[in-house]
Amino acid sequence: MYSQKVLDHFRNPRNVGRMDNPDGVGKVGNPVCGDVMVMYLKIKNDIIEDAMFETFGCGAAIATSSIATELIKGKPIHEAQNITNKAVVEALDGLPPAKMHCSVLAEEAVKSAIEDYEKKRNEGEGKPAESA
Amino acid sequence: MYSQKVLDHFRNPRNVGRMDNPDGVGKVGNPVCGDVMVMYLKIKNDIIEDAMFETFGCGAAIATSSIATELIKGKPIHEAQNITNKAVVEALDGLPPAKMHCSVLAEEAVKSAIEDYEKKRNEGEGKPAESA
Amino acid sequence: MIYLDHNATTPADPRVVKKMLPYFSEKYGNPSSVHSFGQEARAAIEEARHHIATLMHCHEKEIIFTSGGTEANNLAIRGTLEATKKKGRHLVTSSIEHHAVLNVFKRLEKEGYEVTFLPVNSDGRIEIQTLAEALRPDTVLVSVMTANNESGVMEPIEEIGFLLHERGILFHTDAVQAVGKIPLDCSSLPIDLLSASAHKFGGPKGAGFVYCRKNIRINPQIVGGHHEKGRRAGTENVPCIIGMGKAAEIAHQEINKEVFRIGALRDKLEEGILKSIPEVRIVSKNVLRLYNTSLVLVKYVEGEAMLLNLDFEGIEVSSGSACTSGSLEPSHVLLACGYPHEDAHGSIRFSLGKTNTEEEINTVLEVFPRVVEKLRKMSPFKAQSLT
Amino acid sequence: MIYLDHNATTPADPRVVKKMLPYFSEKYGNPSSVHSFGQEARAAIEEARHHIATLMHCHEKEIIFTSGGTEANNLAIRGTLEATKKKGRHLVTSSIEHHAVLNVFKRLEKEGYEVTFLPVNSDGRIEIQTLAEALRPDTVLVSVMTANNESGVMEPIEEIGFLLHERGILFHTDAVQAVGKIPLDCSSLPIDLLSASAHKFGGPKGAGFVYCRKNIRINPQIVGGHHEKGRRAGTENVPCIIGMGKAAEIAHQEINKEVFRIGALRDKLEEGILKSIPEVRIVSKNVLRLYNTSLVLVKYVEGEAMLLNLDFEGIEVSSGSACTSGSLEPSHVLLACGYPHEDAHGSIRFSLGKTNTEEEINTVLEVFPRVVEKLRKMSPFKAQSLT
Ligand SMILES: Cc1ncc(COP(=O)(O)O)c(C=O)c1O
Ligand SMILES: Cc1ncc(COP(=O)(O)O)c(C=O)c1O
Repeated sequence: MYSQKVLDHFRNPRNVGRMDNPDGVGKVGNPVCGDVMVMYLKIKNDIIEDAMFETFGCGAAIATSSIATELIKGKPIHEAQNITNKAVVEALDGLPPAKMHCSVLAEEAVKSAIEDYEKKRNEGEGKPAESA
Repeated sequence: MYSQKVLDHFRNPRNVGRMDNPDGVGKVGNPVCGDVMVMYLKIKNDIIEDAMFETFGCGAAIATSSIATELIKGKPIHEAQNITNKAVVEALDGLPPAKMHCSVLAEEAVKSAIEDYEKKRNEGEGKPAESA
Repeated sequence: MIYLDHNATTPADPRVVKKMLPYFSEKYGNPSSVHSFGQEARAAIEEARHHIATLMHCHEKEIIFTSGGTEANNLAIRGTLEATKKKGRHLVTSSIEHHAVLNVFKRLEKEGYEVTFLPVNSDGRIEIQTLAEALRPDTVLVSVMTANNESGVMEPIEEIGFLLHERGILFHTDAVQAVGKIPLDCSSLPIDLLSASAHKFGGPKGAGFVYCRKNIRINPQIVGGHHEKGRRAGTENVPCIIGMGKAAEIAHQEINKEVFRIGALRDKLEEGILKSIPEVRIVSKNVLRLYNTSLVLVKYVEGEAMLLNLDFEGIEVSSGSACTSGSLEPSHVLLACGYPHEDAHGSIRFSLGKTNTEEEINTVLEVFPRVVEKLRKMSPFKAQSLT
Repeated sequence: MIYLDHNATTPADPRVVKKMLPYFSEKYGNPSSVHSFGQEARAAIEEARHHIATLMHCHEKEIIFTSGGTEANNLAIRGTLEATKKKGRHLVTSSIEHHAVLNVFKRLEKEGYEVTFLPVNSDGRIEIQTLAEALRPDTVLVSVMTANNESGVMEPIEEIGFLLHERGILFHTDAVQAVGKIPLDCSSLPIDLLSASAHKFGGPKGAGFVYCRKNIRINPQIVGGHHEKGRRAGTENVPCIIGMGKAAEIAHQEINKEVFRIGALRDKLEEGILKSIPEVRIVSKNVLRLYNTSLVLVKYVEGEAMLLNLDFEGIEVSSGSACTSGSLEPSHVLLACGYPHEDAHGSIRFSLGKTNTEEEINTVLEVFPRVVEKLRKMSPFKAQSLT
């Protein structure tokens, strides 16, 4: 059912855990549907220096979260922002049709975390430091 | 499917063949239906001295013909006339439901042969010998 | 490997396979053949029918062979509806049936029947009062399973049957998870139709049966030759039917031996889990359940993720029902019992069988808490934080 | 024993049984189970599907597993009729189909379809012209068998298919007697649906398949879980499917080897019979037939009586079709070919297979004339006297 790559990322997920003081956080999904992903980013000079995740979900949900952090680490945010679920699926050597939505969730988690970072930065730029 | 008794009578049918100068002959069934029985009787003093048969038909048709000749040999005709298909079936330790009609055919063959004998006798009694 | 997925399928008992083996390449006759070689196969499947009738306390003629439990359910329900003289367009089933029953009723609904899908209480049981209220003058058939495949909960089929028979309504029960595991006596149970599947009780995949009470008319769903007295066409699966017969014979002799041993192992497993893992619960723990089944809800983690991690450690279990895999829906059984979606996603089913040992249970009790801990560490939800 | 009843059923090839064996008690996982143990069984049945697709020159997705040929016919015909968008109430089949097709159409007739049962010519073949004239604007589906089980006669399925495809009519062929015996190439044949059965070509009883051309919609006839991509529910019969796959692999490799050897034996048998027994005839002798089948009509004696006598001598054959046993009707195939009832009652079918040897044929040629002579002595009909 799952490729070796999926099983590997599920079994030994990379970059798992909650990040202290992240620069951006994206939370997507919903426990009713059975998948929740939280993506944490550390960003310096528009480069993603570190990425971590926490996921409640099936094997595919955990594997896509893991591979997504790998894919974006070290990348400029404008590149990471263009991550597609297709790229996630390819990096995992495929996903079963019923699990494709997990790759979409991973894409959304990355985008939402970057958005959060940009929102915070804009707020930080536009307002005096003490209001942050 | 068939009892040992049926198979035995089918394999080694008793009294098979055409009889020379029978006193009564009964022919029942019809090749279209797949079964034809001819029963030949030799009768002396109203006792069935000999019975023979020729049958075109399935295993059950041949076995019922054979057992029927056995059942009536040595019997007075008024007894043989009361032969039932049930008696034939019992004597064979049963028949499959789809083959029950063969036992009816055997009963009819016996009755028809006796009828033929009686008809001939009546004709013989009522008319001068030379007209026979 | 520690196999704890016996409700999905069981290994065929070696005695079963031994009995089947000559019928593939040696005594391979077609039971419909008139010659003695065919009749030898015929005699063997009739012997199998005898063993099944003995297990079920019914007459041989009341047993119709099928290719499995799903086909048995389809035949029992559709076949009698087509044949019954009582006209009526209302049917009743429960909302926790296996898909092999649920989808038959959904199809019938499309064809114009009205179907009531009965709710269950929080224990997962049909309440007689609820059923009684659902019945209508035009109700023709009710189907309620004997034991649920996910939770193991036993439904009150005896009470249900008596109620229905008073009203002249046909009663079918999907006993796929019960036959061979618990004694069922069709001569005294108020059941008209019952479905079973060989591979759930030590027989091979590819054979099942419908018990159809004498005088209940049933139309074949697969038509063709005059097999099974015109109730199911197709060359009989001789080896698998013989295997099912042997499995029935073994079950009949050994049912009582296994109940207590397996039940004790299951209880040990449940106690161990409750003791070592916080925030878990056993579904319908205090209700009459199959002695081999344990459905565990683990908070903050998802079922498949637990299943796969256990699989990595050589422990085979199921999350919800194996037969619904590929579906993203959480178990319809848990939802019907009133569990919220988020809890229903976190279910793991352990189902034990004959070959399981205490040692295996000890291993599971060592591994499972570790797996849950690992996954909870990855989870964005922590104790008391799930909303 | 000399087994000459291969059209009724064949022994499972020992290589087939060997391949199946581990899947009963060792690799017994449920292919729907998510764990690796279940996925191992899944991979094995997908490998079997691959072998079947290779044999049939089609795509794996076009193969739907069933429990046998009868179920395959039911699914192919009813399933597509339920799903097709082209509305129409007229169907066509032949009058020499197996009961597993005929009775599906009789059932459909009862449900409101109009069915034309096409006559065949005296050779037992459908004439294209007859078919063309039977077609109507509202004809939705035609089913004509690839090869007849009693006589071995091959129907002109290629011409039929081209005619039907021109008119957009679905074409199903019951290829139960052809698959594995002769090469069939679904990629070039104008066939939409085809049925097959494992036990007719060296596989086990209990498995069959429908080939369902891509883009042809088909409704499941057995509903339940989402097996076979929603086209046939029920836990897969893993060992039997694997066995069928192996039988397909063997057939694919060895078909060419066997055709000539078996064909020569069959021809020798026929020549010998014609030479040694007066007043016999071979049905459709000079028509394209399966190389393994010989249907012999013997005057003045009945088929079952010959069959049983041959059985006593250890020779297993069939009279008419094994699957209609229990019926008193003479073969509907012979009647359709125009033979009178009395001749049709006297039929014996020899059907050869891989394991048959020349020595066996010699024995038959020694025994069979004796059997006929014995029965003719008992018969009230003598040469030229049957009316
Ligand atoms: C309760 C129940 N009914 C029906 C079935 C279907 O039986 P089968 O797998 O033999 O088709 C199953 C198991 O899959 C089951 O657990
Ligand atoms: C032409 C034909 N179609 C269908 C069938 C039925 O196949 P099965 O016996 O696998 O149900 C048979 C054999 O019995 C057959 O010869």
